[in-house]
Amino acid sequence: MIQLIVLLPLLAAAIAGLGNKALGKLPAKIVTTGALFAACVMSWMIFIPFVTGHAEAHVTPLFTWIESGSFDAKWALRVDTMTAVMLVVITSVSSLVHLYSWGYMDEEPDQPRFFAYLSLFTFAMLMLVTANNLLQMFFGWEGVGLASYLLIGFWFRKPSANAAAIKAFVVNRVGDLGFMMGIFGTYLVFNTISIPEILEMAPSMVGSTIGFLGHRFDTMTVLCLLLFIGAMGKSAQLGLHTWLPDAMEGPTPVSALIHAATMVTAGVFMVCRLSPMFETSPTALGFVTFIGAATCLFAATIGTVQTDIKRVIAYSTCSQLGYMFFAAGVGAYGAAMFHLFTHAFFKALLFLGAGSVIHAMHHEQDMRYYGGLRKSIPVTFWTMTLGTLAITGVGLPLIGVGFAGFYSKDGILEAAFASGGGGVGAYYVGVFAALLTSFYSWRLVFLTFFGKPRWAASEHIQHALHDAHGHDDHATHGHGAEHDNAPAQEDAGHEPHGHGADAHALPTGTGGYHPHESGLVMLIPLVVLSLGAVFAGFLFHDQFIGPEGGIEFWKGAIAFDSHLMHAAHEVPTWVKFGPFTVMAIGLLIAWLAYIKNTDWPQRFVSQFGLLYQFLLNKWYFDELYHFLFVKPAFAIGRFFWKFGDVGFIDRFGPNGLAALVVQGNKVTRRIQSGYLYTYALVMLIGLAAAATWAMTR
Amino acid sequence: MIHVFAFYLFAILVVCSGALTILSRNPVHSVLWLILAFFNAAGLMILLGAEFIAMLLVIVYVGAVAVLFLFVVMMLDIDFAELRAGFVDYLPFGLLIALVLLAEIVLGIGLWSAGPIELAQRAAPTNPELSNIQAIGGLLYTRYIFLFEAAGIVLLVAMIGAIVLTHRARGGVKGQNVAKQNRRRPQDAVRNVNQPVGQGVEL
Amino acid sequence: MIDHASLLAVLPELILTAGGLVLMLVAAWGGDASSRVVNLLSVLTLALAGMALSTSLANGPDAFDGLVRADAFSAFAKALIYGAAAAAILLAPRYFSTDGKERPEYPVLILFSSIGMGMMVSAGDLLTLYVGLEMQSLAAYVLASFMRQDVRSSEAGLKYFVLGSLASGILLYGASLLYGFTGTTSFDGIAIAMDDGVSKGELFGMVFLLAGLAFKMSAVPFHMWTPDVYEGAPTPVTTFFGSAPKVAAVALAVRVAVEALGPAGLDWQQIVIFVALASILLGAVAAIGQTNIKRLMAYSSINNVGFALIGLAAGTPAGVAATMSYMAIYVVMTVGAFACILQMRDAQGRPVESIASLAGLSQSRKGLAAALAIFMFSMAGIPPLFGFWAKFLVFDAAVAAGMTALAAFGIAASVIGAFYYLKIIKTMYFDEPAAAYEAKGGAVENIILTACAVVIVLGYLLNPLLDQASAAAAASLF
Amino acid sequence: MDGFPILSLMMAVPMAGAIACLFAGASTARWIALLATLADLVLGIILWINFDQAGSAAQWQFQEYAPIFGRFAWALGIDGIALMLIALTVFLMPICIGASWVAINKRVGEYMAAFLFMEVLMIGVFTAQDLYLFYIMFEAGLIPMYLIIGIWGGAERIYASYKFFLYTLLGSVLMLIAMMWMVHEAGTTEIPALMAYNFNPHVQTWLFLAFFASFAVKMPMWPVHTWLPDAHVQAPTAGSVILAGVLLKMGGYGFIRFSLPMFPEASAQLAPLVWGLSMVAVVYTSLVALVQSDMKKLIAYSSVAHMAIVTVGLFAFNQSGIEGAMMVMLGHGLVSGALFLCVGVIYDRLHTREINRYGGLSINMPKYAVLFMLFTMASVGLPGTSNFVGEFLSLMGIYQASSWVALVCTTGIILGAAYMLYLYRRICYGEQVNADAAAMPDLSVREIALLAPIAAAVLWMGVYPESFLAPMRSDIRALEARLAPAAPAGDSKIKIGAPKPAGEDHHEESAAHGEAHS
Amino acid sequence: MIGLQHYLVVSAILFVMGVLGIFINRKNVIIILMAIELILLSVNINLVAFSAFLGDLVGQVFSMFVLTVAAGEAAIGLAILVIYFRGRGTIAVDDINQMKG
Repeated sequence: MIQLIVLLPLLAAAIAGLGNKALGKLPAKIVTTGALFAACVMSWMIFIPFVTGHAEAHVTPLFTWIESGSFDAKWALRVDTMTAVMLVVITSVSSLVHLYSWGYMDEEPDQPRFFAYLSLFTFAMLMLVTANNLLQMFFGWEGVGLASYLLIGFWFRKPSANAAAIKAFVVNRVGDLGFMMGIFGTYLVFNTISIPEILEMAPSMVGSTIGFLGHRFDTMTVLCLLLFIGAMGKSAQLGLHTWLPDAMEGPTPVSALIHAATMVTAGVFMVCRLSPMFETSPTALGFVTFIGAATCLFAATIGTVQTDIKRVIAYSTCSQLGYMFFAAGVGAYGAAMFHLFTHAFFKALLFLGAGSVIHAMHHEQDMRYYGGLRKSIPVTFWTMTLGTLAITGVGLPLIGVGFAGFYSKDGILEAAFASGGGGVGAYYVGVFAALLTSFYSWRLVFLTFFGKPRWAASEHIQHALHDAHGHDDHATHGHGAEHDNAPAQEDAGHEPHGHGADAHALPTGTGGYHPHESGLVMLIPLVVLSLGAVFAGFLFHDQFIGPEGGIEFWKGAIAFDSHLMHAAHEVPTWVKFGPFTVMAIGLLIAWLAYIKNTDWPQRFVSQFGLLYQFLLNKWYFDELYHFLFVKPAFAIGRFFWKFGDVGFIDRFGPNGLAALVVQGNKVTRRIQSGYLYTYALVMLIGLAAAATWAMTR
Repeated sequence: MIHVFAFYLFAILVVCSGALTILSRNPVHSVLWLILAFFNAAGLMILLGAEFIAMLLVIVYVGAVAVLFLFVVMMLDIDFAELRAGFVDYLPFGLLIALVLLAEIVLGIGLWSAGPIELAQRAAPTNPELSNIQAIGGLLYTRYIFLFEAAGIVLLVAMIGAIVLTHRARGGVKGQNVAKQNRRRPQDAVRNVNQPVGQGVEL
Repeated sequence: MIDHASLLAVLPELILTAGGLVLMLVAAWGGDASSRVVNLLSVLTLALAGMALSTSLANGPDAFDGLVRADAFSAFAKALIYGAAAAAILLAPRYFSTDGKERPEYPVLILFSSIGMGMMVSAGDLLTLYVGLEMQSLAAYVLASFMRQDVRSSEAGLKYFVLGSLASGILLYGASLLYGFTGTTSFDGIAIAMDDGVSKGELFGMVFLLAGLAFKMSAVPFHMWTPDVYEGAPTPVTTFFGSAPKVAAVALAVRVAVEALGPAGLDWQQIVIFVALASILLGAVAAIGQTNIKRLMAYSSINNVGFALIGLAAGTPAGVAATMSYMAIYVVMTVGAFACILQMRDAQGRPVESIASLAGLSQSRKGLAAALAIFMFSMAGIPPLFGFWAKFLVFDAAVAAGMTALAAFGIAASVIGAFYYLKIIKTMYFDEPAAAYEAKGGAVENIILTACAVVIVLGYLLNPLLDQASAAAAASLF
Repeated sequence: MDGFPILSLMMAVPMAGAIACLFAGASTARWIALLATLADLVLGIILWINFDQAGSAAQWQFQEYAPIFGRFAWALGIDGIALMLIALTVFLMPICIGASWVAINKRVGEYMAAFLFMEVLMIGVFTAQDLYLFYIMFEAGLIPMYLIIGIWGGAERIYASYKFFLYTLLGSVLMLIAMMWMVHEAGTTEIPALMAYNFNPHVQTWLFLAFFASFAVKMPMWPVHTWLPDAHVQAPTAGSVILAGVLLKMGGYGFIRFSLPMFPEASAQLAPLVWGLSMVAVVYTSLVALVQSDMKKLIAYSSVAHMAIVTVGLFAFNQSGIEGAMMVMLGHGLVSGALFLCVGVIYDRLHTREINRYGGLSINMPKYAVLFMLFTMASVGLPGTSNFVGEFLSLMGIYQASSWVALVCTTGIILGAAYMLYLYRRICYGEQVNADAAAMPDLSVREIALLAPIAAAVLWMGVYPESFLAPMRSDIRALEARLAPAAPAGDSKIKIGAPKPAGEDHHEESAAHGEAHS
Repeated sequence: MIGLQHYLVVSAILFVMGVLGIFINRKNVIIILMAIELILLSVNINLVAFSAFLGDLVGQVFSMFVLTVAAGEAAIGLAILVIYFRGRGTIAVDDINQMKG
């Protein structure tokens, strides 16, 4: 069954991709979506026994991949609780996204390609999560990277989409560098890359040291950190996060599937998968905690000021991934996985909801041109509200009933607090980030669905009105024109009124445009996902993070720390109330700023201009990287080429030698003057030289 | 004593005339200086007891080669006035090298001594019984017969070469026809005429 | 004193002499009309002489009291010389007939020159060396200025003559010193005298002698005449100069160095190394800017002599064998290349010599271009062509003799040489066609050219034979 | 197959074809060439099938010996390493002929003859068991390639052809001197015997350097790589394919066949030099590739970077490194060949290699875009494609020797992604800014027939590399054994220490913490 | 007493003078030919002197061959000179440079 789950999407992708035009849109859609739903059903069939505790982990070997000396990597499909969890997440979200895309991409001429990519991605992701060795995981890892690249660049006519695609791939490769080095190191240390064997042997390496880059370090720390760099890249953690917001250039379903629910969580998955390994290195765990917490906070701060609806959600994703990482860092792998699980549902929901909004608004993505949409697109509004409730973690702390995010996020925070040490710090950071989360999430909802319509000024809407059939053009041309600049300047481009304020500087009005609710194929996934957002936490929290249920459920697939989970349940009440409180505060502020006193943002901007700009420009990471890496790379490349290859190696090498020979030729030609006496003189010189030589003998 | 005097006389003269040979601007003078040099060299050889070679030198060089030179110099209608320009630019350098070479040769040959090995190597030791010319003749027609013949070929080659290069069938030059000449009879060519005095001849 | 054995030993020379004399008479009476006949007969004479080599070889080496040596070495060299001479004769008619200047003296002179070269390579005495050398040279001077109406030809002859005489003067001076200091003119005697130490005078003699020989081989720094003479001389004569006398001079130098100057091996080795490297380098560098193909071939010959001398520099039997093999292969390549050059004619059939005129030859004369390209690649020493093997042998000998640095330097310099050979190929193959070419070549030229090309392409199959012959030749010297 | 001279036959077939082509008309020559190369492909497949891969099998198979050359012999024979490279050669050759089917329309007979002759020599290089025979084959390749670049090349073809010829010639002549020395020292010209001969370690250094001069140029390694971009840019498409696909591999083959087994001590001693040059090459040439505006030049520079991975793999002195290097060679042979074909496809249509003259080709040439994407990704080293296997193994191998080298060389995967994707973006993505580029038709059947087999091979090699690793395994194991005594110690030595109390403490503490709150 | 060295020195001076004569002069080829004769003369003096002091006749025989050949050489040389003059109308050394490089 697992083979079918993994290979069906590949098959579908191949059929849709290679068939492409010949096959036609509808068959391609049917094949891919059908395959995915089939896989989804089978995934649940695998998952449920794990929930009920009736299934055992097992490995299905396929065939040899790479064998070299003692190095042995086989294609194999591993199914255990971790995998099962991921399987349902991936196939469920993916199949829903496939379905959703029927509607969202309806006007797209190149649909078979899109669906092929989606299915290809799903295949790669499934390979990743079913990997029994690090190399196969890396295969999936890179495979999803490829799919991500292809999907971000799906609208390949848009320069910004291409730039974002390349950026995503290259930044991911930076992480992959670490991952690969990690695999090399792991193989060197353990002489195997089979995950179970590594995990088994890892504790025996505690305390050993290894030479790395000329210094000696703790073996396990080196390995874990190297691997974690890979995770950072894939999961867009601080430093390697810059690709994720740009990845929003891809079609929205892609953002939902890849850049929210599945691929970006691969890093978390990897850390959890290798948790026994990470457990052996406190330093590495500390680092994971720190990065997670830092990302969590950092991304949340940026999310508060973004105006592009997808970017807000993107930063939100980034931030939520931070949560998962610090959960892993403090040892609460179950909580990390749980958050991963719930987050997949509500974040996919939010993205798809956003997509629905964008769809309705003719590809306008700037929230400043939204407003008052709740009446036009009610289903979207309600499902997104549910999603927002889930992400902000609304729930009742004492009774322990709430939306999905409530269970998972609170679980993380409590576990962090319970773990003590750095975890306590992480707890405070997490709580503050939760405040921000609440604020920006509600800000999104308020800006989009409440207030008065402001879309009259939107170019997209203008286009739609003036150009009746121009819808599919918008997908490519209209947007492309605006996004011509490098991502860094993009937001500036979105500020037609110059002073960089928030939404309320814009004139209100519909401009005569009336948004419509999306079709059923788009709404069904929203509804299904909102069910997940509402119930996933409630249903599964005991299995994922329950001290006893967890042991039962995980069966050693992760280093489940029952004690910690116990401790997490026993934290002081104020700790438990913390997240709830800040959620409420965030909601309040958002309500005040965007519903009650709409001039607050304006005032905030003028009050804290610098801070605002700092956040708006995403802490200037892009500029920094551009300055540090991109520009120098081109400059150095040009330098090497012009001054190294051409100016030095060629000039003094082959060309220099050739010039020398030509010079020599000029000399010999001058000596060969044609005059007898010159020739005689040369002979005489030769004779005299020989005689002199003879004298000295 | 007379030997020493004669040596220095010949030596100085041969060197000086040699120098003048190459320094003279007029090639005719050069040839004459060359002839003087040959004569003095022949003198040196007589001092050494090589009479045959000395005579040969005079006969072959003075008699044949030098005269040939003179002949060519005269034959080529050269404007000597035009040739009166100086020496090559790098004369000092050339002179220097030549002097260095000379010094080295002199130093090198100064070390000569007739050792037992050299004498043992001799292929044709001088026989006091025979005169120089006899001894050379004896050698030349026995041991060196092959080379002697070869030298003949060399001269033949020189001859062929000179002819091949310079011979040209001139237009307007009457060639000899031996057969025709032999066939010629007096009656065809000669006519007896009793010519009266005071009248012009009528042919 | 004259025994039959001695006469048999010089049988090839006798045949050539007799042939030369008879043919001279034929030429004298037959006039220019007899050219073709004389040509054929002289080739026949050369062939006869070549066959006589085996007879001469059978009689033991020494003849005429050691003045002449008829050993395997001389036989090897003579075979090459006669072959090259025959080729030079065969290639000539079409060239000379173009301007109606075909003359029977040409083959006769080549025959006499061949006698001289034969004497050179079988010399066992300084006298034989000198007479043979002069016989060859005098004929060569005449041949160089054979096109007497052509100013360039006579200038070539004049330059060749003046410098050649200077060189033989130097050589003679050296010979006289050697004679004086060793008391003998025989090679063996000189070697015996040198056995217990080389005196300054002997060293001087050796230096002067080698300088004179270097001139004949056109090795740097006594090479200055080569380009001018090669360019000025009629092309068949250049073919001859590029092949036979070169073999003779190299073979003579090898014999003198090994037989007479053997005990001074360490001394002349240094000279030879220097001369070899200088020749390789100068030949290569100076050739690059040339526009006249004959001039280029002149530099190429300087370059090649440098390589051949590397074998001599090694000073071992293997080295000598390599040098001789090198010369053998070199002769084939040179004759082939000149056969191609002789076919360089414009549409009216007039000979052309500029490299630029070869442009696009590969399109108008496929076969000719391919053959010339084969010779050029071969001369550059690019495998799989046989020219590579020539270089291989000499460098292998040098390496075997422990002169790795010499070999490395020499072979690196050969890359510079490759440059100008490539230039010709580039002109023929890469450039667009220039002026029209004569549509077809002469039959004889084509045959020679094809034969050479086949040897160069399939030469490796001759390896066992060549190895054996050259090894025997070398063994007879040591 | 006992006694049947299949290797000679594999060389005779294209040789006969070459001679026939010289005298044939254009279209006949094309067919002769195609048939000859296909026949060789069939022979290659037969060879592979009959090759005994078992670990117990003799190392050298299909041996032939004929002492017809006097000092050296016509000695042929292959091991698994050679087999793979021969397979690569015979696989690429029909594709090259196909790629020239239309593009070459002047002097077709000579062109095909040059290619077939090239094939003879390439097979000869990989099968030669005699040192001198190897050298002759190795060097002879210069001639047809010189002509191919010079006659059928681009505008700057003459400079490029000279540079190619003289550069590589200079590199290899020094090797010849070293070979002579070795033969005199060891008294044999047989490669298998020389591979087992132990040269004096002091001399080995010199010998190694002499061989290095040749192979480094051929590879090419930085800083002697500059002939490659020029040669590639100017060569006709098929010339680039064969140059990148097979000729560069001769350098790697040389290292693996000569440098490593014959001079193990010197190899170990000078490995840091190789590493250093390779590290520079990876970073340097990748950055240079990034700023190229000429497609072929870009791919050429990327070849330099990839070949640097080969050298580090080879000089990792362990099995995975060497196997990886071999796999990179095979993979790169396919992928760079395919990329050059891809360039050729659009060059044939628009006659420019300027990247900027293209753009948005995905719109009008979707099939092309798909295949080009595949090869781009393979070049980038995406898992599942041929190059990944090799790169991964090489880098893993070198990591065991030096983590620094591994780190620096692994940056190649980042830079490689950057320049290849940047290239792809400029050619296939974006708007169709050039009308003429936009009007180009998609791949013809012939072009698909050329690219599809490579695509299949690339994927096969990526997913099931075992087919390619298995034949080489025992040979490389033997090589590793030969190298083992000299192999440099890695810098990653693990020291097993007593478990750190601190680590334990942390656990206890957190547990205790938990307890305290429960 | 006059020893061998005296003769050798004279010969050496003549030799060097002959060599000098070849390249010192830029106007007249005939003088160059004469310089060559000087060189041969010096060689003859050398040979004869050695012959005398070694008491060996080979030197004189050698000298005789040198004389013979020198005569032939002179003939050829002058013949070439004559045809050159015919072609160019000059025998100035300075003008003999049609071919160079």
